[in-house]
Amino acid sequence: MANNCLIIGGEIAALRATKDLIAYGISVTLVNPSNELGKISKMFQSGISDFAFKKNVLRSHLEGLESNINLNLMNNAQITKIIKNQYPFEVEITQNGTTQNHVADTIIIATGFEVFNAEKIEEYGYRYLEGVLTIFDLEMAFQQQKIPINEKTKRIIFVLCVGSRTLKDGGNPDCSTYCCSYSINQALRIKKEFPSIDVVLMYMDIRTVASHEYLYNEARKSGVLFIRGRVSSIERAEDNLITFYEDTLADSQDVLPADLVILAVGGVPLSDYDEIAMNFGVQLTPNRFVKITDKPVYTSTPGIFACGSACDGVKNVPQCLSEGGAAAMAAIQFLAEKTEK
Amino acid sequence: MIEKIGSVAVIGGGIAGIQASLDLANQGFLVHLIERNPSIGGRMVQLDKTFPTLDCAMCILGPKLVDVQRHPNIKLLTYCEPSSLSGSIGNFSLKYIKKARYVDALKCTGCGVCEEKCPYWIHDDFNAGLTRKDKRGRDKPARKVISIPFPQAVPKLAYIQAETCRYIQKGKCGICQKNCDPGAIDYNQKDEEIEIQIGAVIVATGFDPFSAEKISSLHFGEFPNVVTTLQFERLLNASGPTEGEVIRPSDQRNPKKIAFLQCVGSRNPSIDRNYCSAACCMFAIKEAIMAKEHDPSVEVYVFYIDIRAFGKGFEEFYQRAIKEFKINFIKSRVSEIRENPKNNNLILKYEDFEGIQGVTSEEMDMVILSTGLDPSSHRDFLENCLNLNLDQYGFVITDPLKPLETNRPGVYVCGVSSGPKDIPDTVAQASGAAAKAAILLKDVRNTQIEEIKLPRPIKVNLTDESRIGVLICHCGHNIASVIDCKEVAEYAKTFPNVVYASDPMYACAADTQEVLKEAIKEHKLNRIIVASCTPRTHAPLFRSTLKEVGLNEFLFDLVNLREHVSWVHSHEREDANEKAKDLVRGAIARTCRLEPLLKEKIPLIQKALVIGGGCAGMTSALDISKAGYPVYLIEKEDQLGGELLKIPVLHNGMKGIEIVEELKKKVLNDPNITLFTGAELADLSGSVGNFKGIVNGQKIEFGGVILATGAESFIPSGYYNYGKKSNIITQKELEENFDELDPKTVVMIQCVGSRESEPPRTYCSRICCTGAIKNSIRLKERNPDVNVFILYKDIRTYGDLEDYYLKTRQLGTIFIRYTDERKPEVKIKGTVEIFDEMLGRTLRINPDLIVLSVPLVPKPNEKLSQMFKVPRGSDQFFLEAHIKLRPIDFATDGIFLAGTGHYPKFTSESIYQASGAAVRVMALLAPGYLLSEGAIAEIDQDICRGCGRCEEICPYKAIELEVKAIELETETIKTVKAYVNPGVCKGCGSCLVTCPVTAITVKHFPDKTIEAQVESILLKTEQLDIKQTP
Amino acid sequence: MTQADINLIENDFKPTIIVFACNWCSYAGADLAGVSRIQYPSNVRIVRVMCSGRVDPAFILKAFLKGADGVIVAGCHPGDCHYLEGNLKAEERINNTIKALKVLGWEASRLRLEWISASEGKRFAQVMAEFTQQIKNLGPIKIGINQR
Amino acid sequence: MIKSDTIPTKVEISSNTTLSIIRDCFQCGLCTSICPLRKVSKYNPRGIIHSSLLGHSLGNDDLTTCLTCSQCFEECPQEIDFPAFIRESRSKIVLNEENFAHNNIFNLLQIFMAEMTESGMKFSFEGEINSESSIAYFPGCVDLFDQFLNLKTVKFHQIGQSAMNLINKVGIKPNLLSLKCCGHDAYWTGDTELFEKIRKYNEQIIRKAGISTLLVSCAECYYTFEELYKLEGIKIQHISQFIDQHQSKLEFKENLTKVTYHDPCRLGRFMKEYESSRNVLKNTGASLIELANNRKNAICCGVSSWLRCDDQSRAIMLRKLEEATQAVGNDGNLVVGCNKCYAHLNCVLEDKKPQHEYQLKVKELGIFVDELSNKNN
Repeated sequence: MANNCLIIGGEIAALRATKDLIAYGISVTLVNPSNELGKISKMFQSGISDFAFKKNVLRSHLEGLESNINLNLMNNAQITKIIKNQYPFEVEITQNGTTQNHVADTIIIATGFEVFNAEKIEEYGYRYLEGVLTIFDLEMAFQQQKIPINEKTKRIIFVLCVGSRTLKDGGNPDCSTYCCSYSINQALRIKKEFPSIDVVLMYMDIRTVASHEYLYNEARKSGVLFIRGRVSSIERAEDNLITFYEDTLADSQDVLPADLVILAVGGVPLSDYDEIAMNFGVQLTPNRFVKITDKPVYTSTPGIFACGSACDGVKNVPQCLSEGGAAAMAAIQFLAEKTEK
Repeated sequence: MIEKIGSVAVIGGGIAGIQASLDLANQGFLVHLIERNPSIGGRMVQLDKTFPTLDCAMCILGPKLVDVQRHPNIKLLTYCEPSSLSGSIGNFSLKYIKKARYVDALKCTGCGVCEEKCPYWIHDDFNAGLTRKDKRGRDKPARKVISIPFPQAVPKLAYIQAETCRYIQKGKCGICQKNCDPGAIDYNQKDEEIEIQIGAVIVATGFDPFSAEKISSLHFGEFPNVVTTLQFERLLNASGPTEGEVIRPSDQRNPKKIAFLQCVGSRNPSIDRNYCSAACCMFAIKEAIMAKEHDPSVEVYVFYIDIRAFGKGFEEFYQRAIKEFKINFIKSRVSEIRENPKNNNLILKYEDFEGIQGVTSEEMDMVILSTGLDPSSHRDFLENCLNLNLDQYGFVITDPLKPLETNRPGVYVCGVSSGPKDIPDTVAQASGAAAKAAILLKDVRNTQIEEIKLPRPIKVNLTDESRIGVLICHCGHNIASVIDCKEVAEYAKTFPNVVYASDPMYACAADTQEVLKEAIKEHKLNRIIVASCTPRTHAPLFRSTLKEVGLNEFLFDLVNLREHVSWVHSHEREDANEKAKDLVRGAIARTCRLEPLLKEKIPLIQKALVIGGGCAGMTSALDISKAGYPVYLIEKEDQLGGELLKIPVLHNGMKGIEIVEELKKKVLNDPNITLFTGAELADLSGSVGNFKGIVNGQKIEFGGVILATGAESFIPSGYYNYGKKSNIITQKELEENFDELDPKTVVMIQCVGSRESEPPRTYCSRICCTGAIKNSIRLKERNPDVNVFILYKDIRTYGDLEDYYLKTRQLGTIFIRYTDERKPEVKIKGTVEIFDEMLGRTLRINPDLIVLSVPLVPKPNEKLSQMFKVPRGSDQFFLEAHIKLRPIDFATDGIFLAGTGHYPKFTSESIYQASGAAVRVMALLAPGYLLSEGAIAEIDQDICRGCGRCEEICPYKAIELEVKAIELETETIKTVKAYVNPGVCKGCGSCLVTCPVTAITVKHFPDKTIEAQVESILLKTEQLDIKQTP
Repeated sequence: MTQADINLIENDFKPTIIVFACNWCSYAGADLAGVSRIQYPSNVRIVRVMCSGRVDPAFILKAFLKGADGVIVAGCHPGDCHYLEGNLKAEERINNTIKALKVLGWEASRLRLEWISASEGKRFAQVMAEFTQQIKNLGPIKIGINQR
Repeated sequence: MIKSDTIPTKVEISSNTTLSIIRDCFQCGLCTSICPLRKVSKYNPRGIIHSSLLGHSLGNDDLTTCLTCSQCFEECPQEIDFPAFIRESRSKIVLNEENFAHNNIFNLLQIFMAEMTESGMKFSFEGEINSESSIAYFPGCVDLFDQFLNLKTVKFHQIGQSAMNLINKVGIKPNLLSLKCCGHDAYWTGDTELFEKIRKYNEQIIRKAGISTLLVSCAECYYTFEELYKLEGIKIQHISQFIDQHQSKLEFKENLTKVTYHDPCRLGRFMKEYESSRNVLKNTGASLIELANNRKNAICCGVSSWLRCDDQSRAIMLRKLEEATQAVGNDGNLVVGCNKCYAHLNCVLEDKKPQHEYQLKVKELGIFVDELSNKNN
């Protein structure tokens, strides 16, 4: 019975698909480019209100996964060569130097996205100016309880759309969907813990879709300030940072000093989508994400499915979960068709 | 107490009379300027160029003539002879005869047609009697019976010489009346006697050139090619009979060899005219240079006794004549002139010292006699009518300490009437006389003049449409003969903005002015264009008409169709008409863009500051305080007196210390004068009318400043071993210890450290010749046996100082001349060697005393020059605004100059210059406010970026830079903004062109008006949108 | 330049010449030429300015563009200037403009600076006549309004 | 406040060539905040785009203030060419003459040159030239600047002379082309008709000269000939590129001067040529210290096409001098590769002193290198 599925990726979408498939008894080979599962998803756990961020979603997915017999987990592994790009697919996988061929009846691409490297925007001075962090650095700090806030911090500015909605600096022309909610979420956490600090969010459009709107309302109620203007440059003054922007709604001053500037970095497509696309003959969207046909999760090559941030654009957590499940079901249906013949 | 009258009669319309009238009228006194000739201008107006600057006389005198003509406080009484003066100081009554001109002043437009048509000629005294050649080559008088004295005459009216007019004498001819369109000729005009009440009289009768016929050996009037300097001046002048071409009267050929004979009628005891006329040396040098400029190939000789180039800039002018223009100066007096019958050349016999010995003769094409200044023609009027005391030559006797006052209180004198002098001294004296009169009548200022009441001004704001009235003047047929005035008027009417157009016969006639006023009211005109003659003389006339009807005087433009079109294009009628239309169209475009302007009244501080407590400073301070204005007097030393303290006895016997004591007493107990001794002015700020400064820590404010910083004698170290031996001293040291010294043989050396080839002391220090002669007389009078030798280059005892020169020679002082090439030498042993060119060999004298005559050098004035931003000449003395006509003013307004700080001079000269400077301050302070020019520059504070280029370029320092902080979006920057001081700006526009960001505009002449005018002249109507672009 | 010469200028091209005359000297010189009835060609159009230092090179270029065939800037002799140094500034600017026109490869001789004093009526007429003849020889300008 | 009735019912954006440039803008405000003018004035490119899209016509002030330095286009997330939009709008209306500095004399000179049918500018420099050479050199309007900017310390003629020296030093005898002004200012102030006229003439002369490379000193000429002219087959080279190419042939005196470099907008942001000048300066042995804002972030020198030299532009110039002084101190050199920047910065240096105390020298690249390079090796 054709029941072998190759899943590429290691984040929430891949885990969801894997969980569904192995629960259905399909043996899954999970090729995870990074050294641990859920490296990026880990960043999406803490949420002030679990309403938007279901707590311990990641933990519930990782529980008992590795020990499952149907799962063949290969960390630090990549698909290095595609030998046959139709059913039954044959690929070459290398892991820690050793390569092996693998035949798979169906493939799910769930490689996720790459975090935009904020250094590419010189004007923001990331890594060069002390006090400029990304939202993920802040999340790390929260998780390791080494929050860089002390009694001297008077104001923290969140800069949105860093590396998203831009044709410049190698950014992602589309919207990265998660940064608005993510940043507001962090802003709320800071505001709750340090009410005296002035938290400002510089935005172009607040896109807290569906239930995440709650976060936006909550933030405004708790005194987070929202300024509509895109920050053009950040400079270091003696003891704080100066952000230059235009407040497009008010004819006010365009300079705002701050002690911490948090860059809401978006996601850009993984550079290796190109090989996957070429080898598997999978079409890509103009922005170089995997192209989905009119049926969700179906790629242009039959038998190959895609879900999560790999396809069509960067997604937030709920979207990744639902797409993971959908990809699993599609794979099962495909396998079922194959086994009938 | 007799009741004083606030008006003054100025007798004599020459440069002296003009200057005195203006100085008084500007202070609010009514002035009756009485001139016996048909036009004012006096001698100066006959000159072509003036020394030492070679300015054209008409260029610098013209504006003053126009100022006098249109000054509301001056009554111009030309062609009038004063007949009697009665009454006493402050309240005189003067009768004068208004000679009949036989021309109606209101109707005559000065068009000159009558002069053209008149067939009879008379002696042309304006051109100094030069004659013209008639068809058959005979010499004929050159002036018509009816004529306008000269093209720029003020008033520009014709006059008829009654004695020679056919109609008046015999009732025949009358051609001029027939040809006079405005009908201004009126043969039955009669002389009238008029009486006026005045408070003071200023005599400025001037002089006539000495009539050279009196010296028969010069054959003036007999040999045609012997002319006077005034005649030669007329030959040189571009508007003279020969249009500036120097020709010989005998055969109209250009002379190739010219000789000037100096001292004709001066320094000549045989015809009892011993005084030196002071000005003829420089006059001759100037004419020699002009002759060379006209024709560089001409050879010019000047036969002289001493070249008396003593004034400021004169010596340098004399050196230029020698070095640059190669004029031969021969120190010898021509004894006899003979004529070569074949070619009317003139053979001169004279004794030549330098060249071959003995008497030689030289054939010249032309001889010019430097006739002296002779006041005698006014003798009987001055003595009998004004009962003034005159000296034997006819000059009014004056006291050296009161050079401007006569024996009759309330009657003042200035100019050549009180002694021979040239124009700068005349102008200074005229102002001084005006000061004395102003002080006398200070309580009745502004009482005689009537304020012209102006109606409520018509409101004209920029946005409403221009409604233009155009007048195309026929000017009789001067314009109409070439231009079809009616057609041009019709053409003007075709323009949308022109709502009224007419072509009057005489736009400037009084009746047309009334018609214009009616038209303005009826058609609600807000712009006026008159196409007639030159705006320089007629614009003020039309402007006052506009003012009388309430329209702003700047909404006016005048197109010159007469001088610039009809008179110069009479043969190209069709082109001339097209040009007329172009010019009128240009004016329309310009007038559409004119804006109403107001002359701002800027309040000023009615206090004065005098720097320098010498004789000049004290005189100025006293005069100003007597005129009613508080004065601050600052003296650097600890006590007043200055250089005069160091001169025990003056040349006229007066004691220096006595003069100072008298002045000091008056200054000390004059409550109006605040004295600071041992003090200096610090950090001056502000400009004319509103100066601020600090002296001894005290803040003072003042409106006008007089610099009287004085001069001190030069220390001749390095000259003739001075300082090496005790018996080599300067004249000053001789005077200081005159009593201790009893020398047997004295050698005085002149020009020690002065008249040098390199600046700063290239000048002649004017007073050292007289100083040396004074000391020689004192030595001789004390001990007749003392031998006194004076080694000199030129003895420059000008004017009545010549008497002292005569006296010292009579006492036996020996004069030996030396030249720069062979200067005397003072050996270490003390002997003096000198080459005597008369004897042709070197003399050796061993005197027991050597006295060096050293020049005066200015007291340190570097700091003041920078503080007041007033320049210093290459001779380090202060540099006045104009050497000739404004010797006591600076280019920067509100700052004046007096005393030896201007140039070395005698005490009496310092005194009248000090009074002159005082009247300038009075004229400045009298109105209590300053009137801005109206058409001045304005800087837009937003656009200006403070680069400072306009401040650098402004000749009047009218632009000041101010540091301002400007709020910009995210930073405030320190920036500089320039702004124009309305009181000082003259509106020349140089700053506008240098401004890189076009932030400056000049009112009345902004860029857009000039560009619009040029554009509309060039583009025919259909290509043009005349209306005011937004 | 006698009377006859002026009438002899025969070829039919009629240049237009703009003269920027300073109010105190050159304009007065033009008046004197008028008073003395000295004839000169009628192609000259005089624009009165307070000082030759007031004339901006932009006026000159605009005049040429609007169709002037020749431009003269007339001012007082050095030292005579009513505003002390206006004429010296004018000399500097006009020489610069002439140099600029030469750089452009244009007939810079169509622009000229003249010193004319109040008593030089005859010289004013001479300068006008001689300049008009010089412009006649150069012919009409080949730029601006004429060319369109 | 925009009254409702003023909004035009149907704004035809896509078909309108000018508005289509700014059609993609999503009003993020980055251009306004990065614009150098925004630091010193209320200038608001985003606001201008916004009101234009609503159909309002732009006033003279809005159009003449923009320096067209393209810093906004460089950073705009939607790659909107605001300078091109400004240029197109300028060509729609006649700019008010008062906004041009120096009484608009340079614009008049351009019109003058355009009208003169048959000749370009005559240059005279010492140094050998060869009219058949395949390399041509054009210095720009240097001589005209000398006549009308009358700066005391600067002779623009020297720009051409130094370039000639350098060209001869590397052993080349250039063909000194007599072109008209390249027309950059006419193009950028919207007078496209005038620009076309000048371009036609210049192109004809360049083609007739049969050259392979056209060497220019001024960044604006380099951009204009490269981008706006149709000169296929002819390589346009800026002086910095030329020296960089012939580095080896030049020898330099021992030189310790500290130098910093200003990237002219037309050379840097427009033509993306940042490195050539830097290589040249490093090669002279001088120690090159970068300005705080350099390469693509370099701040404009303050004025473009002689428009509106006012408080704001001077504030920008002073900021540039401040940056340079902080980089190399008062005795250092600020080197620029463009005749215009050279003119503007030297002009503000000669302003009255209470304004500022900057004493550093502003030098044109060619002159700086010529002074340092000694004999031809």
